[in-house]
Amino acid sequence: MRVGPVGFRIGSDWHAPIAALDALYRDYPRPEFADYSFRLEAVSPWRRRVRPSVRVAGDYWLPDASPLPLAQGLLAAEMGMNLQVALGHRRHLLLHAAVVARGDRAILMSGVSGAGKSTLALMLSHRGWRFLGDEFAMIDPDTGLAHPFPRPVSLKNESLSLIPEGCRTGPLLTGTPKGDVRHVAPPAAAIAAMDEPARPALVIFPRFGFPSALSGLAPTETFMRLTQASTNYVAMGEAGFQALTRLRAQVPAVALDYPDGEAGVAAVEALWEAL
Amino acid sequence: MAGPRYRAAAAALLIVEPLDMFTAVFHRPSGVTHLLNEPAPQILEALADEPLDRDALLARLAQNFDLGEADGTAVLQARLTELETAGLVDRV
Amino acid sequence: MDDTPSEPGPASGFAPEAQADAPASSVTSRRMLMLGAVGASTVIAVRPALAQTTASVLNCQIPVPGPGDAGKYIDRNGNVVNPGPLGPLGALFGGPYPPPSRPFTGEEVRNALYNGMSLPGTTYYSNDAYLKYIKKLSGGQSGYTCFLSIQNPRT
Amino acid sequence: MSAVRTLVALLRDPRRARAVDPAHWTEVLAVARAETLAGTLAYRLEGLALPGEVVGALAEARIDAAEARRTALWEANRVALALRPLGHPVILLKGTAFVAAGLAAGQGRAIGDCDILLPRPLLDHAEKLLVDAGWEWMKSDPYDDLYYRQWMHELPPLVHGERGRMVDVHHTILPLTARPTPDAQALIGDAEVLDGGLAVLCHTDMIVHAAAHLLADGELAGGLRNLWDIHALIQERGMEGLETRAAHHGLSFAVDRALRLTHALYGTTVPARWQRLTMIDRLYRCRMMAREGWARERHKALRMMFYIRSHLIRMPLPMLIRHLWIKWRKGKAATGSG
Repeated sequence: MRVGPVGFRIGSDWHAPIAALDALYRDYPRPEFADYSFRLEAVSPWRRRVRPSVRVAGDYWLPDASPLPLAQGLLAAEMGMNLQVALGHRRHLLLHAAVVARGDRAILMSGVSGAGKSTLALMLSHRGWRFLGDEFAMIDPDTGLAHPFPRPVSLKNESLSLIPEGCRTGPLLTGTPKGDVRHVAPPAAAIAAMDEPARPALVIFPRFGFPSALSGLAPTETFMRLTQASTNYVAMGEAGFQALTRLRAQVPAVALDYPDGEAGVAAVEALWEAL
Repeated sequence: MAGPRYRAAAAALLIVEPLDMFTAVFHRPSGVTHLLNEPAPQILEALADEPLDRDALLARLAQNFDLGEADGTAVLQARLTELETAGLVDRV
Repeated sequence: MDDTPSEPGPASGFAPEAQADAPASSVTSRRMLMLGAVGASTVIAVRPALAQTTASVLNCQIPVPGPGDAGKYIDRNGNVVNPGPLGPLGALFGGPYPPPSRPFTGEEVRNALYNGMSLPGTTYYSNDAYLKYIKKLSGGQSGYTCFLSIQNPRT
Repeated sequence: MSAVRTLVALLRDPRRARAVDPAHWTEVLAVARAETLAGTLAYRLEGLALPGEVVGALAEARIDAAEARRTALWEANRVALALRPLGHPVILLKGTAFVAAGLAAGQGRAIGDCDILLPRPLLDHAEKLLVDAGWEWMKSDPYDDLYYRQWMHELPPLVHGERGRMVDVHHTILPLTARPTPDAQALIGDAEVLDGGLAVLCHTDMIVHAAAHLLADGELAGGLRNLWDIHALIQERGMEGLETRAAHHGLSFAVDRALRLTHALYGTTVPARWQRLTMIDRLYRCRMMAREGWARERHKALRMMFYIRSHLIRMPLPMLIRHLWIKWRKGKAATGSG
């Protein structure tokens, strides 16, 4: 299947994870060519049936990764996709960030897992914003544009109650290493527009669960935060440096603390109005 | 004599992006990005045109900047070692 | 303050194109130049953000000790040692501590290192010993990639 | 046609690329990555009119290869700087040597550790210099350490504390336990000096080393890549004097087999006597091409055979048994605790 500029070929020792993927990714194209291949495999032959346990094996993989139970096969597949892109993708500078856009101008919200970027992006996408992705911002080193990579949003634990009505969701996965997880397919319009890039206009480093606060960032701090948010900055070499310094120099960046989703959405929209 | 003479990596090997009090430098031969703080960028600038030994470098810096009262020899040596380890200066 | 924080300009650096006119302006101002201290560092390499190499880092494992040292114990300083004369009972008497029953996950180690939680199944002392072991991991050792990946400066 | 066959065919003749359909490209790419030949393939196919997605994926492989080259050259530069007090050029081996000497074999090549060759009497000093310059030992196990020092042709691997790159310091090109004993003095004496305190083996020694590496020192994992090195070296600079040199190092059997295989797989230009495969050669070819379209390895029994063989080559049988016994006990202890 293809998401934005990246095609995946996913194989499995079992039928269930593939069926779950097929359902969740119903609206995505199924090209013949895939950039990356990976498989969800049993840790050993007998673990196909007895307490089946899934590991990711493919073009790129981590030796230290620990296996997941088969019931969490969908999560393993999502991780597999992240892994291929994080370790293999070189055509764009990757930033760990959620991206939403109005028209052809985009906001990058960069933060670690738990910073609330997925939730913010999902909420914004139901308020008229175009959803470009909640995992990686893909910055084209030649143009500086952000390319959509709109995978399903993975919501965790307390965010689960925020899933809007009428969304296509994956099964509720309980007891995963990240707690309870459910994947929510992005709006169909976001998938339909996944080949249309947008120009970054604002970079936000959000932090969820703190009293509302907004602060500007010194150039060095923005620069460092962006390098730390990038999974392939070093591997991209000079192109990575150029893309990142351009983004730093041309796009304003702020750190935003917010106590809850509503406040976060309001703050992001206020920042946008003030641009 | 103040030991070996040092020179900065050729300008063509560096991409320099001044940020604020720090300067980001991409070093092409290694592919490493360095964040430089004062006085590293100034040392590189002083060593860009001709190689200098440590004492000559100190004199050059004192021409352009107010270095304060203390004897800077040992500290300057530490800076040069640091820059040499990073590959941003080398000995002639 | 003679620094202009945001806009890169010829005054602040040694950008090649600035060389023609920069020295003149710096001579006139003769600004103060701090050479720093001997032990301090003014050149910092930007490292790969291993924390971000994958969204599944928290799912990686750190075996204590590594597979090459299976059956060995960990002393209070985090070194890999042979079991003490008391065997597993050493855990009650200041070590060495028997290895944990399973590898720790990245998330457990991160919580222990940065959030003040104990590693599962440990006492105050064995927790400390295991963490010391983990902090000493170096390249090539099992779990090192995982350990690196949780070194995230951001909170 | 299986993906691995297509990969070999494309390396041999890039013009066949236009006949490959998109789904098969996916497999070919997966296999090329698994065989660390993606960069090489990408350079071979550069400029051909191919489907846009495939061009993109190949461009990606070239970016990776360019970074690998940069990193390898810089590491060699740092090693040479650290070892400057030795007063002896640092002889680069394998991938780093190919890129440092600007050879076609280095085009797109994946490069791992920095392998270097030094005269044996300098090894202790070299180790000290490297450790002073920030390299650290990574083997903590005393048995492994002793094994390296006593029997292998290298120091225990050293990793640079900051850059995380590994340097392997060799004093010859095969373990001392192996039966052929190449003439290390000749390897070092005839090396070609480059700038910056570096050197590379002379052309024929490079081929001999690549053949030894392919056949005598490994279990043939990554065999296609190692064989490609030989092909590229010969296509670029011929094989004059190779036979004599191989005989001098006692490695004629390895070089002969490598020549037969590289001709059979990649169509290397070799004289007629190397243009026919023996029965055993065919097993080798089968082992090298044992990968399916998901890049998983096939032919378990055959692979196991080559694994055992690889150890037999490296050390005499009694020693091998001792070695495997110690390794097995350690492995068992590890699974027992896990």
